Order: sequence, then C-alpha cells, then structure tokens
Amino acid sequence: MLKTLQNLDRRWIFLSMLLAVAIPILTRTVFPEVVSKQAKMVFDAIEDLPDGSNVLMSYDFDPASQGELLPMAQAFTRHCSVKGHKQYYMALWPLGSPMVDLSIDTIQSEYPDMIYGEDYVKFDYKAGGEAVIRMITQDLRGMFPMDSKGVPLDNIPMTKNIKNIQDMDLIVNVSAGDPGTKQWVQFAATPFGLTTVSGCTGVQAPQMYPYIPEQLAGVLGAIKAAAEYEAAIDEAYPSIAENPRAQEAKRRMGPQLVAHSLMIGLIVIGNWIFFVSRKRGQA
Amino acid sequence: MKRTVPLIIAIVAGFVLLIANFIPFAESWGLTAQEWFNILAVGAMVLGGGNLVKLHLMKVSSKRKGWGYSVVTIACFFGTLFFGLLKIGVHPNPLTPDYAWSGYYLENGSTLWWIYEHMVVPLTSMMFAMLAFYVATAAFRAFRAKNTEATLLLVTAGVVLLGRTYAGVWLFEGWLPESMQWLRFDNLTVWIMDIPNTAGTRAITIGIALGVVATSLRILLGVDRSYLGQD
Amino acid sequence: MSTDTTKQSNALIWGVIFIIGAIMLIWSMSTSRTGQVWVTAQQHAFTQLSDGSYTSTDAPASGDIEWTTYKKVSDRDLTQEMIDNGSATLSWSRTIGLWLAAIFTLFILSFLVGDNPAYKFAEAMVVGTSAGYVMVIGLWDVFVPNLLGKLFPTLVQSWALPGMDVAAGSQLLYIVPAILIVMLLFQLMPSGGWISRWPIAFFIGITAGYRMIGYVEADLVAQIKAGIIPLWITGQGGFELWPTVNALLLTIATLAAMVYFFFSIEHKGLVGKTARVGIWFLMITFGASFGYTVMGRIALLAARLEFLFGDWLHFIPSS
Amino acid sequence: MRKQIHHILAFVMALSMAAFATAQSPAPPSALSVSDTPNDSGKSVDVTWSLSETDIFNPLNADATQMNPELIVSVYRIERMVTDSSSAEAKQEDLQWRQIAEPSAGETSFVDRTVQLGWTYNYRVCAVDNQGEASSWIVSESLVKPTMQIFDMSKAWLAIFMILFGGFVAYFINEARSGKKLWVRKIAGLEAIDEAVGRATEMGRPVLFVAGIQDINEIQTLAGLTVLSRVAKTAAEYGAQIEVPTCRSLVMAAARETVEAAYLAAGAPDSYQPDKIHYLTDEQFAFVAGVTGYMVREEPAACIYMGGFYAESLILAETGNHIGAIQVAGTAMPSQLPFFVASCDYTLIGEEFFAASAYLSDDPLQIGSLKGQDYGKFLSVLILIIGIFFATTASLSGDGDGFGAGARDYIKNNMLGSEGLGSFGGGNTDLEGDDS
Repeated sequence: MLKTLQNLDRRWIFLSMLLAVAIPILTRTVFPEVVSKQAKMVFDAIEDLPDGSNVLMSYDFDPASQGELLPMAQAFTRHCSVKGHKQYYMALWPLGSPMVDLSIDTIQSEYPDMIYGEDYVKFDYKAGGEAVIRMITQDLRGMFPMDSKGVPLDNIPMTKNIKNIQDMDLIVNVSAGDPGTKQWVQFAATPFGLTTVSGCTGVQAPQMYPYIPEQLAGVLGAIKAAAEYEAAIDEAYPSIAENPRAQEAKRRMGPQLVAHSLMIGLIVIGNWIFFVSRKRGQA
Repeated sequence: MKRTVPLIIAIVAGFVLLIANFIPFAESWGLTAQEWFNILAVGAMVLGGGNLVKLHLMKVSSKRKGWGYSVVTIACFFGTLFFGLLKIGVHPNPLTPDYAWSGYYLENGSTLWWIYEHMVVPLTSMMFAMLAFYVATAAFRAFRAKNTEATLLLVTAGVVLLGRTYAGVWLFEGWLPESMQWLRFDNLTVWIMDIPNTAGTRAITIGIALGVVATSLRILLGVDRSYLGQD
Repeated sequence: MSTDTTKQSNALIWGVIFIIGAIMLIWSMSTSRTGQVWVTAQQHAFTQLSDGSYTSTDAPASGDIEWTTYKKVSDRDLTQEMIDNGSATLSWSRTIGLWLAAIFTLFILSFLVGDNPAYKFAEAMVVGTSAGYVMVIGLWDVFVPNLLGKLFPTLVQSWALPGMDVAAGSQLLYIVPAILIVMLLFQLMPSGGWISRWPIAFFIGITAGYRMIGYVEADLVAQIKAGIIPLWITGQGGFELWPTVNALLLTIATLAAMVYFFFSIEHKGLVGKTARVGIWFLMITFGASFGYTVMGRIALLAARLEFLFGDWLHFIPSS
Repeated sequence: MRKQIHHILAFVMALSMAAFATAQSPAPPSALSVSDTPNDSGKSVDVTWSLSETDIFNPLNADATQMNPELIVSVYRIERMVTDSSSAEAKQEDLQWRQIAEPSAGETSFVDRTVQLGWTYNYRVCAVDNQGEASSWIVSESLVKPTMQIFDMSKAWLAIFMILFGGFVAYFINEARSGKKLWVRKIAGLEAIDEAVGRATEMGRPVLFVAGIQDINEIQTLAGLTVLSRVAKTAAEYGAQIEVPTCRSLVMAAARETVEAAYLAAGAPDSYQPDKIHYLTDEQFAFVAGVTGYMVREEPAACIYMGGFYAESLILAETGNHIGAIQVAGTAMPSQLPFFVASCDYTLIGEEFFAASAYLSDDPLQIGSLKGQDYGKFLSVLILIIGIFFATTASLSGDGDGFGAGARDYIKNNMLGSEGLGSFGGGNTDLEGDDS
C-alpha cells in the first residue's frame, strides 16, 4: 500500500484533478451561496451610489486569467448597468482591451437602451502601467485624447466635463497582477481619497486586506467571491437572477468544492506517507 | 558620456517627479515626464518583440536543438504583426465610413480577431490553467508538515480551502450549537483573513515599502548604478 | 520504472486517451452541432450627405459605402427555424477556428501525459502570437494616437483617426520621446548598446521617483495609520469583549511580525520569543495565501474545460 | 422639539403650496459659496451650497410624505461665467453663463476642475425638480480666482516622513561606505545552504541553483546572485559540482562572472566550468520544463532557489521534493512564499532574503540600506505604539475631547493623514482631501 502510494505515477493525480473539475461541470451541480462580508462591502459600494454616478472600470487582466476574473467583470458591468451608472472602461494590460469588449457586448445585448457616449464609453489600452494611473488622476486628456472610436473627449457627452478621474465617484478595478489593484491603491485611492473596489485573483487577494476599509472599499477574491457577488446581485435584481449568463461564477463553485476537497485529501495522504515512511526511517 | 549622461537623466527625471508631488508649480513637468514615459513604454514593447525575434533567429541559424519550434515562433510573431498592423479584414469606423484605415484593429470578424480568439486565448489560458494540475501533484508529493511552521501553514490552508466553498457551511449544518457558529469554516476563514492575514500582510507590506524607498533612493542619489552596466 | 515499461505504459495511456476522446466526439456529434459556429449577417450601408459627411442608411443606393459583418449566434439562441429561413448561416472560418482552438488546448493538456512535440509546437505558438499581438496593440493604441498624432496630426487625421482634433497643430516637444524610442532600439544592435542607456536611465529615474512616493504614502504612512486602533472597544452596550480581543490580536500580530524582520537585533530572549510569535502569524498569512492561490488555479482549469465541453462539444450549454 | 418640527413642516408645506400656486418650481438652494481649492496648482474651485427645502435629503424633510412629489429636487444645476480671463482670450461661450455640472439631489458640494489659473469666475446654482422645473438662480456673493500655492501644505507631513525614512538609508549607506562595520544578525538560512552543498558533495551529486526568472535589473535577481557567489565558493571548497540554468541571457553572463570570481577566491579557478551556467529560454513555463527535466535526469542532491519567482515556484519545489533533494529557497514574492515554505527544507522569507544577501556581500550599499530600513521600521513601530496608546486612552475616557483623543486625531489626520501640519487638536483645516 505505502510502496505503491510512494511511487505512484503522478499522472494518476493529474487524472483525479481532471475528473474532480470535469464531472461537476458536466453534472452542473450548483451550491447555494452565503454572501460574505467582503462581497457585501463591494456590492454596497456600487449599490449605495446615487443612480447615474461616474464609475471608472479598469480591466487589468488578460485571457489567461479569464477563468477567475471574467464572471466578476461581467457582474460589475451588469450591476453598474442596472443601476444606470455612467461607465468609463479602460485597460492597463494590452490584452485587457478585448476583455472590455466582452463587457460592452453584454451591455449591448442585455441593456440595449444604454447609449454609447452617454452611459458608457471605452478608452483604449495605454502603456505605462502605474504611470498611466498617475497621469489620469491629473489630466485625463493627456493620456486619452480620444475614446476608442477616435472621438475627442470634448465631443462625448459623458466625458465633456471630466477633467481627470478625481471626478469619478467610484473606481472598479479587475486585476490579475501588476499593474493592478496595488497600483490603483497607491496612485489613485490613497493620494486622492478615491473610493475603490477591486476584484482580483486569489493570488493577490490576501495582500489587499490591509488596505480595507480605508484605502479599498472592498475586495472580491477569486471565483468564490465572484459567486457571492452574483448571489448578492440576484437577490437585489430578479431580472439578473433569471439570466443564465449571469450565474457563471456560481456554476464554477461546483468544481471548486470537489477540487478543494481533493486537494485536502491529497495533502493528508501525502503527509501520512511522509510520516509513516519517516518512522520506518526511509525518508 | 556613456555613464554620466544617463546618470544625470535618471537623477533629474526622478527628482522632477518627487518635487512635482509637493510643489504645485512643478506639477506640469511631472505630467510631461510621465507622458513621455508612457510613450516610451511602447518602445519597450517593440524592443521585447525585437529581442524575441533576435533570440529565435540565432537559434535557427545555429541549428540548435529544437530550432524548428523557433521557426514556428517567428512565423506566428510576424504573421500576427502583419495581419494586425495592416488591419486585414477590418471595416472602416461606422462614424467615418470613407476612411479605410479608421476601423478598430480587433473588430469582430477581422483576421487579427480570428488569431486572438482561436490562438491567443486558448493557448495562453490553457498554458496557465495547467497550474491546477501541478498544484495537485505538489499537494500529494511536496507539501509536508515538516515543522510547526509548515503545519500551521497547511492547517490554515485547509481551513481556507474548505471555508471558501459550500463545504465550509455544509460540514457544520445541524450539529453545531448557535454559540459555536463562529467555528464554521466559512466564518473562521473570514476571521483568518481579517485578523492574522491582515496583520502578517501589513508587516510584510511595510517592510517592502521601506525596501522600495531604499532602492529608489540609491538610484536617486546616484550611488546605485547597476542599471548602467559595466564598462 | 525501466524505460521500455514506461514506453509501454505511455503507449497504453495514449491509446486509452484517443479512444475516450473518439467516443466523446462521436457521441457529441451525433447529438448536437459539435464545433459548429453559426452567424447572422448584418448589413451596413452609408450614404453621403450634401456636406460630405456620411450617415447610415437602410436603403443603400449605388455609390453608397456598404459592407456586411457577421455576429455569432450562441448555441443557446440558435433555433432550427433560423437555420431554415437562412437568417443564420454556418461560418466556416469560425468553425475551423473553434476546432483549432480546441485542438491547441488539447495539445497543451497532452503535456500531462509527457513532454511531446504537440506541446512544444503549441508553446512555440503562444510565444510568437502573444508577442506579436501585444506589439500590434501597443502600436495602434499608443504609438499612433499619443505620438504620431501629436507629431503629425494632419497626416494621422487623414489616415487613421478622422475624428482627431488637429487644431493644436504638431507639438514638436514629442520629438524627445520619439528619439528616446529610437535610442532604446539600439539595444538590438550588436554594438552601440550603450546608447539605449539614456532611455533606460529615464525609465529607471521616473520609476524610482513615483514608486518612492507611492510606497511611502500608501504602504507605509497609510498602513501605520490603519494600524492605529483602540485596544479597548466600546459600543452601545458598553465594553465589547470580542472586538477588543481581535483588536489586541491584530496589534500583537502586526508588531510581532515586524519584529521578525528586524536585522539589527539578535533573536534572543524576549525579542526571540516575539519573533517566533511573529513567524507563526506569518505562517497563517501564507496559509491563507496558499488557499486563495489554489482556488484561483482551479478556476482557470474549470474555465478551459467549460470551453471544451460547452463551446466545442456542446455537452453543456455554451457561454 | 416635536412642536418645532411641526412648525417647520407647516412652513415647508406653506412654502411648497406657494410654489405650487406660482411657477410650480422647487425651492432654490441657499448659501452658495465658492473658493479656490487650497494646496493645488490653481486648476480647481470648490463650490458649496445648502440643500433646497424641497430636497428629500434636506433634514427638514425627514418625513417625505409631507412634500409635493412634483417639486422634489432631482439635480442641482451649476453654471459658471468667466468675468475676467486676464490677458488670455476666453471662448465666447465661457463669457456667458454656461452649465458645467448637474450634481444629484442631496449633494452640497462640487469641485470644478475645468477652470484656468488666474482667470476670475462667477458661479450660480439652481435646483431642478423631477418635472424638469428649475428654481430661481442663486448667484454667489463673491467672485473666485483660482491661484497656485507654492507648497502643498496638506503633504507637509508626507514630505517630513520621506526625508526621515530616506535620511536613515542615506546616512547608513554613507556610514557603511566610510568603512564603518555595521552589524547585521546572522541569517539562519545560510547554514542550511552550506549543509545542502556539503551533503551534495558526500553523495557526489550536483547542486542546482536557480536565480529566479526575473531579469538582471531586478533587485531579487541581484540578491540571488550574491547568494550564488557564496554557494559557488562553498562548492569550490568542497569540490562539489554546481549547475545554474537561467531564464535571461543577461543573468547568465552575470552568473558566470560571479561563479568564476568565487572559484578564484576559493583557490580552485581551474575547476570552474562556464558551460554549467547556461541560458535556457525566456518563456516561463518552457524554462521550468527545461529545469525540471534536468532535475529528473541528473537528480541533484541540493536545489537552491534564490530570486524572483512566479507561478513556476511550486513546479520546481515539487520536482525537487520528488527527487529527494535538500531544498533551500529565498524570495520576496509574497504570493510564492507559501509554496516554498510548504515544500522546502528552509526558506528565506521576503526581506530576510535581502538581509542574507547583504550579510554575505560586504557591499556597503546593501548593508547600509538594510540598516536604514531597520531604523525606518523602528520609527514605524514607535508611531504605531504611540498612536495605539492615545487611541486606547481616548476610548477609555469615552472618546471625549480629552488629550488622548486630541493626540490620536492629530497623529491620524495630520501626521498620517492629509491635513498638513495644522495645529494640535485643530482638526480639519481645509475643505478638501480628508481621506480618513
């Protein structure tokens, strides 16, 4: 028993992980979500804004992290749209632009009465990372002379009177690394006291906690928080609850549960082998 | 010339940014400097592409092991560049249909979009997703409770892993008395994140911040010139 | 395991995988439109007004500018009726693309069985395509509007950005970043690499400048501020025990962890004990970080499998 | 009290009736005041007003049912006019009243960031109800001329801290350079490295060293190379074989120099083999595949990872663990530390890693800044403790305006906040930027 486990071909473990994720996806098991404190904080930050507030949406992630962040990003878009907030989309990652396009597709297909230029606008990707953030806290036009359609900001109703992002009521940042949430906290939230919420990968989430609540109004950490956020939105807006596309993160919690359990099982067995073999003076 | 000028550039640029933060008059200098910085960042991208090509061309020319794959890399690189820069399959911007080049380079249906959608996305995301498997094997073969520290780490990890799924609630349903609800893994996780994690991370954050101050200062004072290279 | 047995087991595994794969494919194809992408056409026509500008029209006449774009119909919304009345058509380019995407995904997955040419091929493509893609974006999104647009506004306006405001005229100051970029590219030259030190120095100086402020303000001063909390917490009902305990713990943990990172003091006696407590709290921190990271990694895999089972094989409703 | 409210409500109703009777327009806002935003470069103006009496958010209307629904304010309309554009030429539209913002009901302030330095402006505001009916205009009594301040006083304390923290570092670097020996505590992880190399020698198997996957310009890589020189030296003394694959070609060049120097110092220059230090590829996962491939083939007895690592960390540690090698790691990547700690025999955590490198190299820059950082930490801890002390005393004394509360507020809002030097217990002195 011990022997076989000790030199078990690791491809069996690969297989077990594959099944642990694949089977719940195919059986499409969905578990109820209890909205935790953080998810509530983020939800409230957007919910409590007066309708039609200015929200800057910075998508600082790429397709590689879609799995974790796209459901979050879409949930942010739906929540802001249903609240009628003015959404200003931008991206600090080169591959963030197409992620923004996905959110804009969502707006166009699910909120057709929202008008580009009045309710939402997209800015192109700009290189420079944190330097871009610093720049637009002072002078938006210096970085974005035009929107992504090539229209000067002065000819766009929703940007006409915006000098810099200090005119924003909230910054929503979806982040997969640097530049990302940390930079938004350092160069926008802290120096100018701009309210900021972040949806970030599990890798970053724990490092964001010290910023809460003063520098960050809330953090969504990885897919679980996204699922809770979706649940919070569903509670408040039945229209969204009926939309199967708005339940992505919730669906992905099925695989998470099984895979997490598998992980713990593997750690336990691994350590059991470790201790037993050490007792027998092998390791 | 080779070392002094860059040194001066670095020091001046750095201090302009420092001052711009405290003296409103210098604000505009800081903005200009940063605008240049951001434009220069694109230069860095081009440089990155150039280095990639250079590297793989060398591999090919020296017929080093696996040079065939370098050919693939170079082909993909230039292919993407070609279709993207020439906006192949992109229609004009509906606002200005008479300008052939005014369209969005990633317009749905264009060639670059096709490459992005069917090559960049699946390849990069699957590449990254492989980590799920490595994490699993590592859990089985590497993560050992060798000492108090490692044990503490693994136990916390276990609690968080369960606490961030429905299991955290479900395991305790029914039998746990009201007064002990805080023991539920999901509640425990919230506590771990709010207290120990916040404390530990705060200590690390402050430490790193001081480290950055030190390294930045070394550059601004011109004592650290490693970025100038040898000779 | 000796090599030939490994070879055998590999062959066996590959065999099994291909058989299972084939079964899934056949099953899927027999039950659904596996890997097919259907699209609806959208006509765009623009007619010229007297003032020379164009406006979109539904009744295109000769001389108007016209083109057709295609929009993907998600498998959810695709009905037999749409196919029959021809409003939805099968897009070959996208169908082929989808199959390629699926195959590339499997190429990379194949690395789990063992390193193989398919994986190496896919890897080579990742590097090439993503590098090229990033460069394209950088040039169209930043280089053209923020540099060329400032140096040669009229040219850029008449070429790529018709909406651009050319009133400002060309701003010669932007010569500087242009030159810096050229200097930066000297690094590709076998000799004269030192020229690229100027832009690099500029980079490093700027970074040092704003990092210093950013970190002191947000990660040092603001973090100390956040750490200043009363260790005696009272609410409506007077003294509150648990919040106080938590505040106490938070403070002790923070200080202890900071002590661990002191390098001017020997870790002996009280300092040593405190540092030990500190390292324990750090370990709990890492444990949390560990859990969150694992959670993230798994989500990535789930998304890819959803792509394979949904968009491609249609076992589950595609996104 | 109750009586008063009744009076007020009666008054409000009467007023709204009046409005109803006449133009059916909402009550205008009151007390419009405009002032130049302090501590800025003269690019903005603060506009403040008091809520209209028909604004739901007005405390007068705690009981909203008492209001005429048609007159409830939806937005305030702010208009601006340039009265003097100094020498510059102002656009025609700016010279008349021009709308610049429509803050929603309940708002009482707005920052106009579209003004020009040195021009003079006049502002007026009115309330607009949900029928689109506008109230009469309230024009500000005074004109406003945005001006630029010489120094941003709200950041005075930030400047002081930067000078303090920077000062420590600068001072100790200077000390170290002037040849003064600065004491740094021994780093436990370093013995672990020696043991690892020793064991490798006994087993006659190589030592693997990975200096992270970042490029040469990153501090972590440099720190890693410093550790490498120690490893190489020990290896040279013991006569162990070391293998150094790198992810960046520049790192390879630097690593070769380092190792060669170390072998020279150990008096074994001819046992140095440059080809053992080789560049694999820039691509993260390809690099890892290469390294793990080597590990499985050659089974090094000791694996040492020192530098900036990303997601590949656990793949390396896992393979190393599987081949039963002693593993020592060091990185300042918070997100990767857990995996190293869980799977390596010893891990240098964050700054410890830099400290180790400083300890090994007698480089005054490294030791000096390490010392400086220590004093920075000490100062931080001090402020933290003092602040907590006052905060606690304040809460013990029931959060009154006692000395404790005063001190706490000064530390939090002035020293660590954005209220400038201010005056002790002076509280908030400017309109803007109290981010606490």
